[in-house]
Formats: sequence, structure tokens, C-alpha cells
Amino acid sequence: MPGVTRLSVRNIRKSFGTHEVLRGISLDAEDGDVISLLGASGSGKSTFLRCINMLETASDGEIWVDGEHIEMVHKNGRSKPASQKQVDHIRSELGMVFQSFNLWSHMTILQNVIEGPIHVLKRPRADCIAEAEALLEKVGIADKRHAYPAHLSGGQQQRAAIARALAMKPKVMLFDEPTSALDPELVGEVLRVMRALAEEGMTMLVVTHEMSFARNVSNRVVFMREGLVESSGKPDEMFTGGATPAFRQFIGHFGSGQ
Amino acid sequence: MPGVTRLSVRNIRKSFGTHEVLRGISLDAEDGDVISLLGASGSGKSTFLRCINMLETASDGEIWVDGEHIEMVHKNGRSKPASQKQVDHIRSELGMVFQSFNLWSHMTILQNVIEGPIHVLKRPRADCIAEAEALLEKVGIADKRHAYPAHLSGGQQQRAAIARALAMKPKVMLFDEPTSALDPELVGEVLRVMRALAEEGMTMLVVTHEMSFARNVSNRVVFMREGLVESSGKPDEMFTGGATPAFRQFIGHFGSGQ
Amino acid sequence: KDWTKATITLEGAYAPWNLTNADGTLGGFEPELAKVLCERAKIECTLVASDWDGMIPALNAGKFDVIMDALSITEERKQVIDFTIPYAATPAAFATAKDSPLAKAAGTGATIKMTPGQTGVKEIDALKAAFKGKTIGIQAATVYAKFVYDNFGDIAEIREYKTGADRDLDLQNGRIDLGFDDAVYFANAFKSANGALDFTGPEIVGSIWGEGEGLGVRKADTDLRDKFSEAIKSALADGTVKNLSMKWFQVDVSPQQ
Amino acid sequence: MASLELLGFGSTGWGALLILATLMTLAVTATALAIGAVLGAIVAGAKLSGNPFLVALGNVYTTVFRGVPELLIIYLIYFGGSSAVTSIGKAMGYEGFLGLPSFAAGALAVGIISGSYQAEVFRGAFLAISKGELEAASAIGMHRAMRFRRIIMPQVLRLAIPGLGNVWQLSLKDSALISVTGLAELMRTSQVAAGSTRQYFLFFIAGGCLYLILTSLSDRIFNGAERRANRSMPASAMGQA
Amino acid sequence: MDFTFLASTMVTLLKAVPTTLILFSLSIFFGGLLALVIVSMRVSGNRVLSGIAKGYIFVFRGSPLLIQMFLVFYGLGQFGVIRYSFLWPFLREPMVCAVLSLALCTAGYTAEIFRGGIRAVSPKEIEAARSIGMSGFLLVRRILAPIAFRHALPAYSTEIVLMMKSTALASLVTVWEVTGVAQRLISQTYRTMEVFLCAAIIYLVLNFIILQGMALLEYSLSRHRRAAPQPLKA
Ligand SMILES: Nc1ncnc2c1ncn2[C@@H]1O[C@H](COP(=O)(O)OP(=O)(O)OP(=O)(O)O)[C@@H](O)[C@H]1O
Ligand SMILES: Nc1ncnc2c1ncn2[C@@H]1O[C@H](COP(=O)(O)OP(=O)(O)OP(=O)(O)O)[C@@H](O)[C@H]1O
Ligand SMILES: [Mg+2]
Ligand SMILES: [Mg+2]
Repeated sequence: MPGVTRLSVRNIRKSFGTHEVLRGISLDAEDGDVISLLGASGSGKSTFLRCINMLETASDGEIWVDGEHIEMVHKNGRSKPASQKQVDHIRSELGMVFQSFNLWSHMTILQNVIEGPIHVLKRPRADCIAEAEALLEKVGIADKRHAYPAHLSGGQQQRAAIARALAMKPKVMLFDEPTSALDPELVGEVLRVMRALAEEGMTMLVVTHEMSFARNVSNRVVFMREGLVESSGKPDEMFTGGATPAFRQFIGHFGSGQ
Repeated sequence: MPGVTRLSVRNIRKSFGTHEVLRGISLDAEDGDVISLLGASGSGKSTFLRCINMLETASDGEIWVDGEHIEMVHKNGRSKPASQKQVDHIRSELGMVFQSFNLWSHMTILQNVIEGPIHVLKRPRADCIAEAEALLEKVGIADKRHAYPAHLSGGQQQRAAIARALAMKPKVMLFDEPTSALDPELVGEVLRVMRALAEEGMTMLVVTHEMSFARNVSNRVVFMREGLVESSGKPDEMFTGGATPAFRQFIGHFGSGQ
Repeated sequence: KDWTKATITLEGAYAPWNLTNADGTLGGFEPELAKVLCERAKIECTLVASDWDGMIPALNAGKFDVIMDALSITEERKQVIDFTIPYAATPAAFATAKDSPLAKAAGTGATIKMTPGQTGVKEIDALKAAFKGKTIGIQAATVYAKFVYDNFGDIAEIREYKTGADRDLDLQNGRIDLGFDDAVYFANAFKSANGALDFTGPEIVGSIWGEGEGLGVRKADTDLRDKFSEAIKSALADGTVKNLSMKWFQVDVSPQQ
Repeated sequence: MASLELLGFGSTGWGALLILATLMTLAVTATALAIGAVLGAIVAGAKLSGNPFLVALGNVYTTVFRGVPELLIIYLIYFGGSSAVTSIGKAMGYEGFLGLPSFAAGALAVGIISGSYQAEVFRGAFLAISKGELEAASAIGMHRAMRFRRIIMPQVLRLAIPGLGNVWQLSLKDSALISVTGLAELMRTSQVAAGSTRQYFLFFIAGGCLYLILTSLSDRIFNGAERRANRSMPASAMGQA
Repeated sequence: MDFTFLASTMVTLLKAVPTTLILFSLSIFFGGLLALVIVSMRVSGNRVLSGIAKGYIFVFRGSPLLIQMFLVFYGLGQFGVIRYSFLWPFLREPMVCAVLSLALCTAGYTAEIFRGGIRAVSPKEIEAARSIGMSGFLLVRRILAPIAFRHALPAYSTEIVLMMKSTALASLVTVWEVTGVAQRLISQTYRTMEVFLCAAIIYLVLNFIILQGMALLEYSLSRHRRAAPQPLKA
């Protein structure tokens, strides 16, 4: 069902102290959209993802997830979600893969993956395990399912984090640099997984430094700069003629390096 | 003075328990050589660098640094360096930039950089500070010189680690993924610094996942696989026709992705 | 060794036997008596305060030479240290809350004399009938504790306290019904209880409490012991002990020969 | 209110003695902490040395001095120590008593106990130092002693501060047991005042309050030291969950 | 060495071990429960609750247990309100008061130890839990508490051993446990060293068992930190 708006963000703002990190960002994602979020270090990409699933509360702006509007209350200059229940519900529909994985260190990989489905979605344990094993198979670390996070290499941890997020069957996935810890071969593998998800119609928002992903997998590229969307468009347009000077400079190394 | 052999490694072997990580690696680097070390995660690249500066003791093999042979004693099946003094001396001629930076957390960036020159090389403090500031300028973090490592972003820490290693004026630099934490723009900057070092004739051994560096900056590419040198050669040869099937598969994503 | 100097220890917290003044100096019955005894024995004495718990081991370790801290002369103690002749001997009695049904038990105001191991005393049997099922508080490891166990152990619950003062507080709190201790000590304790406590039953005197309170010295120091015994004899003879006793206890505690 | 007069500073007030006793408690505890720091460092070194004999020795020390009631250790040192010193004196021809003074014996006893706790604190701090930082030091050619002085020591001290704060608190309370040696520290003075005036609650509450004052002062010092030492750490690492 | 004396002393002291163990286990149990309440107040983010918890911790950590126990046992009874209330039948009992004051005291320490454990939980792991929709008690039960408890365990074992030694003070309130009995024996026999030696051996054995037990628990809870059982794949 293409055309259904899964995620809609209007004019999000966020400050840390006096430092305004996000200065009004808007974005829409429909079913099956794969949006690459590019930008220099410190431009606010991670913060933007964190605002969407309310790990940070935006100082201003509106968010709709799968048509549901996130209600906020504004009280003496600070905003907070109106209902923790709604927040929990919406978060369970948003998958998040963190830049630093954030696996639960006291649980094995399999336990990490089934935790949410069993305890948040309250689904039967046996089903969850079966699905989790299938997912781990898909990302290629099924043999590590009884290992603890500390015993995995960075690349394996990253794939476990992806499996954990997918196990919640989210409507929208938020990826924060999902390939930063991987060698080129593994990058290729993870990108294959993401491409497959895209083909199954999953909506994805991907912060990445991997230009080849932005160019070849995503159907839209958003370039952030100093808390604003500097430019955005189809990858083809962005990476060839249509780019702004700032974006050209940003990808300079990538553009010229090869 | 090209042609002087700065680093020579013969048939290095290393096992952890029963797992043989390095299975006989040899390598020579002359003045001004920039050698890229490629290989999948777990193929032993970091271990190889750590054997060269004896953070791990190789179970077998010989190492010469700047013509000086590292003496080892072999006693009931275990090897260790014959003289700790020689080890300390040789280490001060080998610069190392760690995969995880390993900055000293209780010192500011400037203190990190001047620590070795002042206390190991016993050079005058004022000179060290002047040179350190110049180096920090060169890698673009002079403004952060009084900050502590924990207050820097990953990219800034990585550059501080490079400056710290350079401050020792080593004969040979060993880099372990020096751009893993950087965005493309910063990658470009760090690679520029390394290219400049190469032009000044510094001998460098660089573990990297950055194919563009391997291809454009280094003058030799060594591809490791399962503890052995699978293939090596000039970048042009390796990245075009002359590659082995394994190397082609390794760079597959890079080769095809764009 | 010729004793020209000696160190005497006491707790400094067992009023009115010995106590510490707010300015840190020691006062009370024993410090004043000690001064007299030392003069007569021609010994230059230093008084030092120390903790009751470590006193006998510390004497034997040589930290000081004499203990003067209301130390009853008992057989057990005689095994480890030596005593002078007693300078005081005190009666013992029960105490209870003034408004307790046990107040004014049979024999209150009378004095009876007992010897060690004596049984069948009719006043005691009367008390046994009255105290049946009650709780009696005693200070652990004293001659009084042994007496209460021997005579009331079968009819009453006995609770042992580390100090007499703790027991007095519990007597006021109503956790226990009766206390048994040195009557001189009690008389003083009642003052600070604001009249809530009083004696009940007869005062008990006699050799059942041993010889009384004496100075403790190391077994090796027989010459020191004899010098002090002489001094005590003379202080008892000329009434010095009695005078000090009246001053501090309002009764005479000098041992009756 | 007459009873409150007992806490004053006049000729009938115990104020001055209580203050002196508080200072004595402070002095004993501080001395004990210093003794314990030396012992703790040595024992921690032994436990980390890797030499099986030294490790076993270190383990015996920490197990025994943490596992045996403090009072017993104080007795052992106060009486046992005196007998030892006296017999040494005798052997050297000195007739008479040679004792450890109460202060020395008490501080030594509490110091030995505190050493067993400090050893664990130091060991934990050492283990918390990032291995990578030690390797970085080796990699530029620092030798063992320099590595210890420049990299390990400063970090162990920083990481040990919260633990040392706890040990201080323990030693402060252990020092109350030194009263059996007759040393006029806070606990004994409270007890003596209570026994001499028969105002038990007044003096125990006053003593408790003085301990609380010592605690709040030392808390302040340790918190300040921790903040100072942690200025190289990210602020967020100290926030709560 | 007088072995018959040592043996008879040992027998006397061993008879008091059950009292020590009852004091110990009850006060650890109730102290632990109270500590949970206090630590949740302390980290609640509510200023009043957290202030109360801070005050509690300050008072009970900062003053000697001896004084606390004295005030609980002898002090509470001074108030008519308490003496004539429904609580008195409980507070009358020395054992109840001893356990009460031990538990009150250890709760202050334990709350601080638990708080240290909570602070050591990586905020990132908490965020990961929030990001799948966990919050409130579920988050505490599944993520926060298990990780925090593991972090707090070494400090908690130390506190438990301290607690075992603290039971020695209960003889102040007429509960005659091992140390109290030992002191009574000493004031009867004046053989300080021998009696205390026996007591020391008893405590050492008890504490050794406790520490071994805690080490075992720690070991079984730290599988995720130990080297992987099977060799890592290349
Ligand atoms: N909790 C915080 N408190 C204060 N400042 C913060 C906080 N989190 C982020 N910032 C600041 O906000 C800015 C944006 O940070 P953010 O993590 O969103 O960057 P990013 O685009 O994800 O960068 P990177 O590519 O390095 O991950 C940075 O300047 C950072 O210093
Ligand atoms: N201290 C160690 N003990 C046991 N095994 C180890 C140890 N260090 C490394 N290994 C193993 O040796 C192998 C090679 O590790 P190494 O770190 O050299 O890989 P690498 O090529 O640097 O990989 P990456 O690209 O992920 O950094 C891995 O399988 C790793 O599990
Ligand atoms: Mg980011
Ligand atoms: Mg590596």
C-alpha cells in the first residue's frame, strides 16, 4: 500500500542549553520509503532520530507516527509527552538501531532479540524464539545466539542490534550509522539485508556515512547542515548535477577519491 | 634517502590458545613506503601491528626496526624479548595509532601529546609544547588542546591520537584504522595529513577499510586472509585486473557499489 | 622493686564510686580515698581512666599497677589477680518501679544476712512467691547475677544487661519488672530516675557477696598489695573511709569486721 | 533545660571535653587512614603481582582483617602488642613496662583493618584502568616505573576516591571501639559523661550529632575531591539513570 | 595452650551461633527491603522523597550503630506514646529491637550501594529499552535491576560481612549472641585472648562461607563478562 504516510515530522526544534541543534526540520516518509540522512559530524542527525522516538523531547514541532499524532503538553517553557502510555506504544512501532548498538549486556543475543516481543508486545515465547532465530539467520549471526554481546566483534553486535529492532515488527525503522563498525564485506552484507527490507516495503530512515548506500539503496537523500535540511532530493539528482555547493563539498572526498 | 629498509618482518606467527591468528607473515617497508593492510574483520591485522611493536610477543619470526634486530629469548616453549630496554627503545621509534585511540583519560589533549617527548625522549618542555601545538594545528584540533579526551567527539579523539604518535618523531608509523570514526569530510582531512606525511618520507603501515586510501595514497596494498598474506602488490594492479578472486570478493561491494 | 610511684586506674564513669567532672578531672569516692591511701603508703600515685572491659587484662599487661573501680573480691578474679583487704562492702537489694504491684514487697526496710550457698531463708522464699513469672534484670557476670540465678532462676525470667545503667533504663521503660544490684549503686541511680524507682524487699548483706571491694594488683606485686592493705587498715581504723562514704553515699560502706 | 547546660562550655559543661574528643576521633581516624593507605597499597600490589605466594598472602590479609570483628583486632594489638614490646625490652635488658600508647595502638589497629578495605579499593581502581591506555604508554616506549608513575598512579587515585570515602566512614566508626584502650575519643567521652552525670540520652544524642558533623565534613571533602578528579570525565557519565 | 579450656569455650560460643545467625539473616532481609524503598525514593526525581532518603542515609550511615541501637532500645520506651501504643508488645522484645536497629542501619548503607549499582548501568542500555517501548516497572524489572544488582554485588558482599560483625553489638540490648557471650565469659574467666580467639575463628568461618557464597553468585551472574566458553571464531 504505497502512498500511506508512515512518519510525518513538522518543524522539529531542539536545543541543548543555548546551543540550538535542530532548528526546524520537517520530513515525510511513506510506506517503503528509504531515506538517507547525511551530514557532517555534529550536524544533529542522531539528535533528530532521538527526537522522533522521544528519547529527546523536541522543544517545538509535531510528529505523527502511522497517522497517530504524538500529544505533547507545554508547561512553563518545557515540553513533555502528554501520556507515557502513548509514548511506549509509539516507540514499540518505531524500531531504532543505535550508533553504539546498546545491546543489553546481561542477556545473550537471543535474549536481547526476544526481550521486546515477549515483554512489551506480550507475544507467546515459543513464537518469539522461532522468529528471532529466523532473523538472526537473516543477518548471519545465528551461530552466536547464545553468546553475550561482549563476546562479539563490532560487526556482529551491529547485526544483533538490527535483529533486535526488527523483531518488534516496527512500522518504521530508524538506523543510526548501521555500518560504521563493519569491514567492506560486512557492509555489503548489511546493506543487502536493508535492501531486502526496503523491498518488503519497510519504511526506513538511515543516518549514514556510506555514500554508496545513499546513492544505491535509498530513494531519497536528506542532507543536514547546522540543524537544518540544507537540501534533499532523489539520489540521482543529488549526486550528479543537482547538488548544492555545500553538499558537493561534503561528498568531495567521496566524489573525487575514486 | 629512499631505499633504506625501515621495517623488516620475517615469518611472524602468533597463536591465542589453540587459535593460530598469524600463520607466517613477512613484510618489508622502505623509507617513504605507505603500505595498506586490508582484510576482513578478524583476519589478524591488529594483531600483526601489535606484534611489530611487541604489545603481543610473536611465537615465531624475526623483526628488524631501522636495521636493529629485536633480540628474543625462547624458553620452555614461550618467547619473550631479551632486553626490556631494547623494547622500550624500539617502541619509541615506532609510532602507533590504536583502533580505539587509547588516549590517556586523565590528561588534556596537549598533555597527551607532550607526555612521550618530555618523559621518554627527555626533551625540553618548551620545545615539546611548541611542536605539539604545531601538530595539533596540523590535524585541526588546536582549539581543543586543553580539553580532556572524554569531551571530544570520536573524530577529534582519533586526530589527537595521530598527533600523539607523530610527536614522538617515529621512524615508522603503524595506523590501526585511523579513519573509522570519521565522517567523509573528516576522512578526507585525515587522509590529507597522511598523504603529507608520506610525501615527507615517513614510513607507514596502515590498517584500513578505506579503499580510496588504499588505492590513492598507499604505494603498496597487502591483503590478509586467515593469518596469511593472501596477495599483495601495487594498488593499481590490485584494484584492477591483477586481483585474486578472494580480494575481488572482499572489495566486491566497493567495486560494484558505485 | 621499691614502690615510690604507681598508676591507679578506674573507669571514671561509675558515679558515685568514681566519675569524671565536666573539666575532665576525676572525682568521687574512690579518687578521694586513693589520695589518702597513697599518702599513707608513701607512694606517688597517678590516676588514669580506662575502660572497664579491658581493665584486668591491661593490669596484667602492665599498663598500670592498681585497679580501684568498685572491684568485688571474688574467687574467679583471685585466679588472675591479687587483692588488698576490702575498703568497702555493700548490701544488695531489689528495685522496682514505685507504682508497680511489686513495690513494698515483704521485708522492705529490713536487712538480712546471708552466707554463700545458704538456702531456706524465709525472707527469700517470700520474695520467690511474690516474683513468680516476673522478669528480673541483672548486670551480666556479677556476684548479684549468680545470686539471682541461684535463687530465682526457676520462677522468674532473667535478663542480663551489659551495664547496670542499661538495666535501670529498662526498669523505667517497663520492659522488666525488677532489678537486683548493689544497694549503694541503686540509691544513687534512683536520684536520676526522678523518683520513679524504689527498693523493694529486704537488703541483703554478708559474706554471700564475698569480702567486699578491694584494690586489684598483679599477682607478682605482693609488696605493693601489702603496702595498700596497711593503708586501708589504718584508713578504716581512723574513720576516714566512713567519712568519705557518708559524703558520697550517705551510708557507711566500710566492711564490718 | 538544666540538662542542656551540661553540654555548654562553663565549669559544669561538657562542651570542651566533647570537642576535644571529637578532635581526638578525627586524629585517630586520619592516622589510621594513612597507615591503612600504606598497608592497602602494599597488599593490593601483592594481590595484583601474579606471584602465587604473594597473592595468597594478600588474600589471607584481606580475608582475616575483614572477617574478624574489629574489637578483637584492637584487643590483640593493644594487649598483644604491649606484651611483645615488653618482652623485647626485657630481652634487651630493660626492666619494667614498655607499652604501646593508646593512641598508637588504636590507630595501628584501625589502620590495619582499614588497610584490608583499602587494598580492595586500590585493586578495584587498578583493574578499572583502561588496558588500552596502558598499551598506549608501552607503545611510546615508557618503561614500567614510568608507566606506574605517569599513567597508573594518577588514575588509581582518581578512581579510588569514592571507595576511600566509604573506608573513611568505616574507620570513623571503628575508631569508636578504641575506647577499650581508654583513649578519650568521642565514643568514650560520651559514655563517661553519660555515666558520670547519668544523662544517658543527652550524651548519646550529642555524641551521635558530633559523629554526623564529622561525616558531613568528610563527605564534603571527598565529594570535592571526586569532582576535582573527575573533571576529565564526561558530565553525562555521572548523571543518574 | 590450654586445650580443654579452648574446647569448652568453643562449645559455649557455638551455642550462641544460632542467635547470631537469626540476627544476621533477619536484619539483612528487612534491611534489604527497606533499602529498596529508600533507593527508589532517592532516585525518584521527586525532590521531597529524594531529600527524605538523603537525610535517612546521612543519619544512619553517619552515626555509630552502638548509639543508634541504644536510642532505639532504651530511647523509644521513654516515650509514653510508644509505650502505650500497639507497637509496644513488639518493641518490648529485645530481639525485635536488635533486628530493627541493625536493619535500619544497614538499609542506609545498602541503599547507597544499590544506588551506585544503578548509576553504573549504561544509560545507552536504558535508552535501548525505552526505544522498544519499555518504561516504568517493566524497565526496572527486566533491564535496570538485573544489571544494577550485578554491579552492586561486590560492595554488597562487603556490607553483608560488616553486618555479620555488627550483630556483635546486640548484647547491648540483652540479646546474647557470640560476641556478647564471649565478653561474658571473659568477665568470668579473664582469659581474654583465648576466648576472643575462639570467637574470631567462628566469625572468620561464618564470613568465609558468606564471601564464598557471594563469589559464587557473582560468578554465575557474570557469564556475560567472562571469556566466551567456546573459542571465538576467526
Ligand atoms: N546531551 C547533549 N548535551 C549537550 N549537547 C549535545 C547533547 N547531545 C548532542 N549534543 C550536541 O548536539 C550536536 C549534534 O549532535 P548529534 O549527535 O546529533 O550529531 P550527529 O549529526 O549525529 O554527529 P555524528 O555524525 O558524529 O554522529 C553536537 O554538537 C553535540 O555536541
Ligand atoms: N587477546 C586475545 N585473545 C584471544 N583471541 C584474540 C585476542 N586478540 C585477538 N584475538 C582473535 O584474533 C583474531 C584476530 O584479531 P584482530 O584484532 O587481529 O583482527 P583484525 O583483523 O584487526 O579485525 P578488525 O578489522 O575487526 O579490527 C580474532 O579472531 C580475535 O578473536
Ligand atoms: Mg550521530
Ligand atoms: Mg583490528
